[in-house]
Amino acid sequence: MISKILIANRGEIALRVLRACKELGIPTVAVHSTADADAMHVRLADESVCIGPPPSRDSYLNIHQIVAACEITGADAVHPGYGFLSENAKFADILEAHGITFIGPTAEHIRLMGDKITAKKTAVELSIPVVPGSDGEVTPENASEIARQIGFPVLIKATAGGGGRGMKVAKTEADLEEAFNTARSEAAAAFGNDAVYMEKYLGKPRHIEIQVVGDGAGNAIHLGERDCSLQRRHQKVWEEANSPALNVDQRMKIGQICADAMKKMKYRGAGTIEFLYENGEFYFIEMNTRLQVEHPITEAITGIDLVHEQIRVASGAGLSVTQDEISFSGHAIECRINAEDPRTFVPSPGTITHFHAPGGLGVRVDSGAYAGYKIPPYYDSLIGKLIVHGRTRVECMMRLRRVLDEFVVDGIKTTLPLFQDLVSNQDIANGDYDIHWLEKYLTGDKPSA
Amino acid sequence: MISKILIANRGEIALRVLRACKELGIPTVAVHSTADADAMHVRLADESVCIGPPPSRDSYLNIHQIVAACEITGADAVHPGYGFLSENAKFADILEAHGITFIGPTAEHIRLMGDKITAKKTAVELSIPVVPGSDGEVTPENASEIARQIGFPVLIKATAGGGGRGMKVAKTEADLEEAFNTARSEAAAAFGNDAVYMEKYLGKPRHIEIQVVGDGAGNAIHLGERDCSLQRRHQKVWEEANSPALNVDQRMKIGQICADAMKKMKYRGAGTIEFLYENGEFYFIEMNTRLQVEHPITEAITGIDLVHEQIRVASGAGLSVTQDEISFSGHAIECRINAEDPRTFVPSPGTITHFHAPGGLGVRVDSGAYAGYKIPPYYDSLIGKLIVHGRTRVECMMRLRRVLDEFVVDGIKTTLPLFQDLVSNQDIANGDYDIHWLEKYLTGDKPSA
Amino acid sequence: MSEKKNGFDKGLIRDLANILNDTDLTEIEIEQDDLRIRVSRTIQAPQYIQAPVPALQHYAAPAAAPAANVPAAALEPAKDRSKAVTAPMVGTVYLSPAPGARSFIEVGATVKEGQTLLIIEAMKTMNQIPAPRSGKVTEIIVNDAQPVEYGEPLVVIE
Amino acid sequence: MSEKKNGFDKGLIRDLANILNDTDLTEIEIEQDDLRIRVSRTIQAPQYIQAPVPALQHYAAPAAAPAANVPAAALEPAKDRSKAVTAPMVGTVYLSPAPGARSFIEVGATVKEGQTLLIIEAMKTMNQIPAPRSGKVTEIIVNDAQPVEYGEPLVVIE
Repeated sequence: MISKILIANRGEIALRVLRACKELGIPTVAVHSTADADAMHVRLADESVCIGPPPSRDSYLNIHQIVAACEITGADAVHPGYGFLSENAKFADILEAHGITFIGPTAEHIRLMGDKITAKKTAVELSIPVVPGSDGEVTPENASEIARQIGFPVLIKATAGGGGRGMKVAKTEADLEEAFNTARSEAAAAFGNDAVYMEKYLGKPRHIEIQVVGDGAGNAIHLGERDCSLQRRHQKVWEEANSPALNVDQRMKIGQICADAMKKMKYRGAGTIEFLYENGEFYFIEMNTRLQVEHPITEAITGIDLVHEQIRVASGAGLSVTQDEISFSGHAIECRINAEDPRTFVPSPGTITHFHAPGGLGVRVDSGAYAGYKIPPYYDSLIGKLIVHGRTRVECMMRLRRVLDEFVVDGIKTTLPLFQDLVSNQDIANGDYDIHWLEKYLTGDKPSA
Repeated sequence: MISKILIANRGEIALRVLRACKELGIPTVAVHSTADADAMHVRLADESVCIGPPPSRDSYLNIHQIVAACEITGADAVHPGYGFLSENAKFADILEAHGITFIGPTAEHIRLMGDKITAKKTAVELSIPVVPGSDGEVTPENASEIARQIGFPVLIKATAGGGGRGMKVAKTEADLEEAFNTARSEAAAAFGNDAVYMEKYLGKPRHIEIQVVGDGAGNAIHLGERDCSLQRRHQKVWEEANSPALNVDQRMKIGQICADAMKKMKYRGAGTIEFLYENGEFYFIEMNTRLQVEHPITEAITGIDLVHEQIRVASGAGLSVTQDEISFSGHAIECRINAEDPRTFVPSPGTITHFHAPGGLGVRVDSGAYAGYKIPPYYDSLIGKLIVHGRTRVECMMRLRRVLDEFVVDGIKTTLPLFQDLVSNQDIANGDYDIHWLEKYLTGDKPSA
Repeated sequence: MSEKKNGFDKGLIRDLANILNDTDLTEIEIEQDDLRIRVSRTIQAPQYIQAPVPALQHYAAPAAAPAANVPAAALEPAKDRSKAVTAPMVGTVYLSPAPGARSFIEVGATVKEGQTLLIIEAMKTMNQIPAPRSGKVTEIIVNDAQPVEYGEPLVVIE
Repeated sequence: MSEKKNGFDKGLIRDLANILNDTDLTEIEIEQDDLRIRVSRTIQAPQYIQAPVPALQHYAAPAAAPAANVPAAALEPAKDRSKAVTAPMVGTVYLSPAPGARSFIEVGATVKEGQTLLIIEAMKTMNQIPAPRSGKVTEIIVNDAQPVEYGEPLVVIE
């Protein structure tokens, strides 16, 4: 059904998709900006087309150029990777209008999940758990009752608010009146509007996300969860599958809820449903209607090639597995290797003078970097992903430690030293961290110091 | 039980063992000749000791130096890798006398299997199938009866013989008399002795070997088979697990025979029982009482780390798994990357100017090579092993093809181009090859041309 | 730290450097009485940028290497393409306004700034590519109906 | 290090830098009396031979780098160890025939070819290491009871 795939992306994910295409025997077209002419995926592709100058808006985000590249090469499908046009409904529409297969969900589903409010409404309709809150404004009269329905602690937020102003936490019923009044007066002062609403307050949540794949015809599976709580400025840094915090029952329960929801909406392709998790409860954040950066850890513990599945589904061949054929084997951790100072996180573009990837059992490196590669300054700083798999979490951590000692990237700064610190940290060893842990650790407010 | 391991080997296997030790948290001592001071395992080890000049007999085979290195570093165990001292019973004895653990079987078992005649006798006693043959001399009177017992085709060989003289094949009973008489007269002419004996003739056998591990106390498991039929001058070149020629019943049957034999002899550590295989029957060749070069393909399909198991067993901790916990998942192929001309196989030592290992899902590289590494001319030419895993043999082959396109070793000649040829060959694609296939292919007598 | 600063022998160092280069050594150290001199040199690394992948297959069009990165002259050394008009977009080139019609330009013709040189079709749209400056057409690099990528040289105007 | 800090000659350094650039050297070091100047320049690639792994931990003995590969002079530039007797085996060095006994040799002593310099113990065996030539002991590099590896310099005989 698909005879040639154009890869509308760059960097490690373009290489990842290219590898899957080659393994399926499907010819590939790499598109690239002038800054990426020497990129590895460009070198390895069957054909390549330069689509514009370095700025993304003129190249990787330029729909017109990408469609034209399909036309001149005869590519009949496009894999968008992640970022760039991967969640652009208009792009999906235009491709469809040109008879080109978009390897991803329908434009309708991208739109549905692209808007946070619609996404949350849809989640509720699909029986996906969301953060409980008041449906509308909270008044002095109903505050106490609503708070008890939600369950303490609760967060009182200005309806007109933002930036933390007019926002108060009531840990118990005793705090409620004061918190409510303070939030109201702050809201009035800051926004000229004292209306507030109420939400469940999550103090130390984890970020847990469920990988799903649907065939667009009502079949869908889940591939368990990933724990991506270790974040810096909302950027994931270290991801694990399975989560150290979940047991099998919790995994299968939330997984089934997500798979059922995808069946109901007839979702097509790979997607990720993101949750905050605290005290055994899941709270929907958003759904990403694309491949995630951290998908390889799911591949490591399930043996499923997610890009193969995406291409299969897009070509109408359906899923290669059913839910009962999926089992979870061992533990996997991904470290995102960024070209950044490991302390200040200042980007460090430049030429890689030496690159030596670690090897041996249970190690996967996804990277377009090589000795002599010049990292262009125009794009994000992710230069590679290190994925380590072990039979147990302890084995995985021990393996990660030995692997980090073998990984050499010279000529630029990378975040490798950060991971060498993390792999030796007691909280990380215990799996005892939440979404605030890394920020605190990095600011020296070390949680386990 | 083991506090520090000395690795009495070099090259990729020394690195392989080092990685396992690091993952188990056991400190390591690398020993090396003066030619290997820059080797990667030396650089990564906790300690290193130079034990002699380049020739192996003065360094890697010098028992005295290796024991002295244990003494000065306090290493209380030695992993011998493969080759060198790995099947040297005297070495095992001396280590034991010094209170140092030999990570391998007992000296007695090494001796037992080190002698071909004793090994075959032991195999028979342990109910391992061997090549059927006449117990002694065959005469004109009993030739026909013995041949029928053995089953045609049979090989008639001079008792005093060698080099193919006095050796004749009888394909059927009709050929027997002439073959017998010719063999006898050739034997008489060549050796002055017309005595002949008879053996089952294997025309197109495969080399299939069973991986076993025992705990030395009567427990033993098998980890399925490897098909190593693709050989050149008795050197394995390409190995697969599982064999394309076996079905599940055959695998489990021969596996169980081998595991039972190891239980009976209370074998300790990892070992491999090698067979010729033809028409559904297995014929014992020899047993290797050590780790094999090609052990990673078994690790790929079982998830078992064989070096971990070796160390566990040597330290008295027993096996980490039981037979019923072992399952075989997918297919794996190993390519041995030699520093040799891919056509003439002339060794190509020298400096590697660029080294880039392939990455992505299902890929493992075991190699001590790196950009700037100078391959010394004193040792064998194996510079790395490429191991590819897929859910099916087809997926594995497709992956291997894409991976070979990514692997870059510059500055020297390697056998990578040979594997690019093989991965595209129809016989290989069909799994249709025997132990003679590769030699014929290389001499231009291409089996599928 | 200053008294003998002028006493060092520049000629000696240059001699050592010459020896170093002639002999392909990387380091020479001399120690004599109070004087110690060491000179060293790091040997050039190979061209890694070429190495990483064996096959480099650019888009198949004759001159498809990205012109923005590679000076056109490097591709066909005999011709100076530094004055080439490059493709502002990906698409298919048409040299005439309709099949069988006369070409917009010929080699040797003089064009005025803004005059249409050719058309690039992309997404069913015909985009007229105007001359960026007045001048003489010395070469038409692309062929009719040829696909082009961004930055690819099209026409040389001197 | 402080008293003469103002006296350093910028011109001298500039001269050295020029030589460095002209001659394509990467390092020049000059030592004379109190003065020691080293100028160096990093070009292109790092030392690949050093690069593959971050940590390089040789056996812990003080001078454990394999002497057969690295000229001894490079390790401690001030001393010439090209005339050092190296360890013919791995083991533990003893400088005297028995604990508390007098050492086989002293610095400054004259030894004859074949005379025992020290003992290396390996596998419970005491191996007497003889002087390979007659001469004067100028340095005893190893300490009593120190483990040594093959090729490690032991004693310098001039």
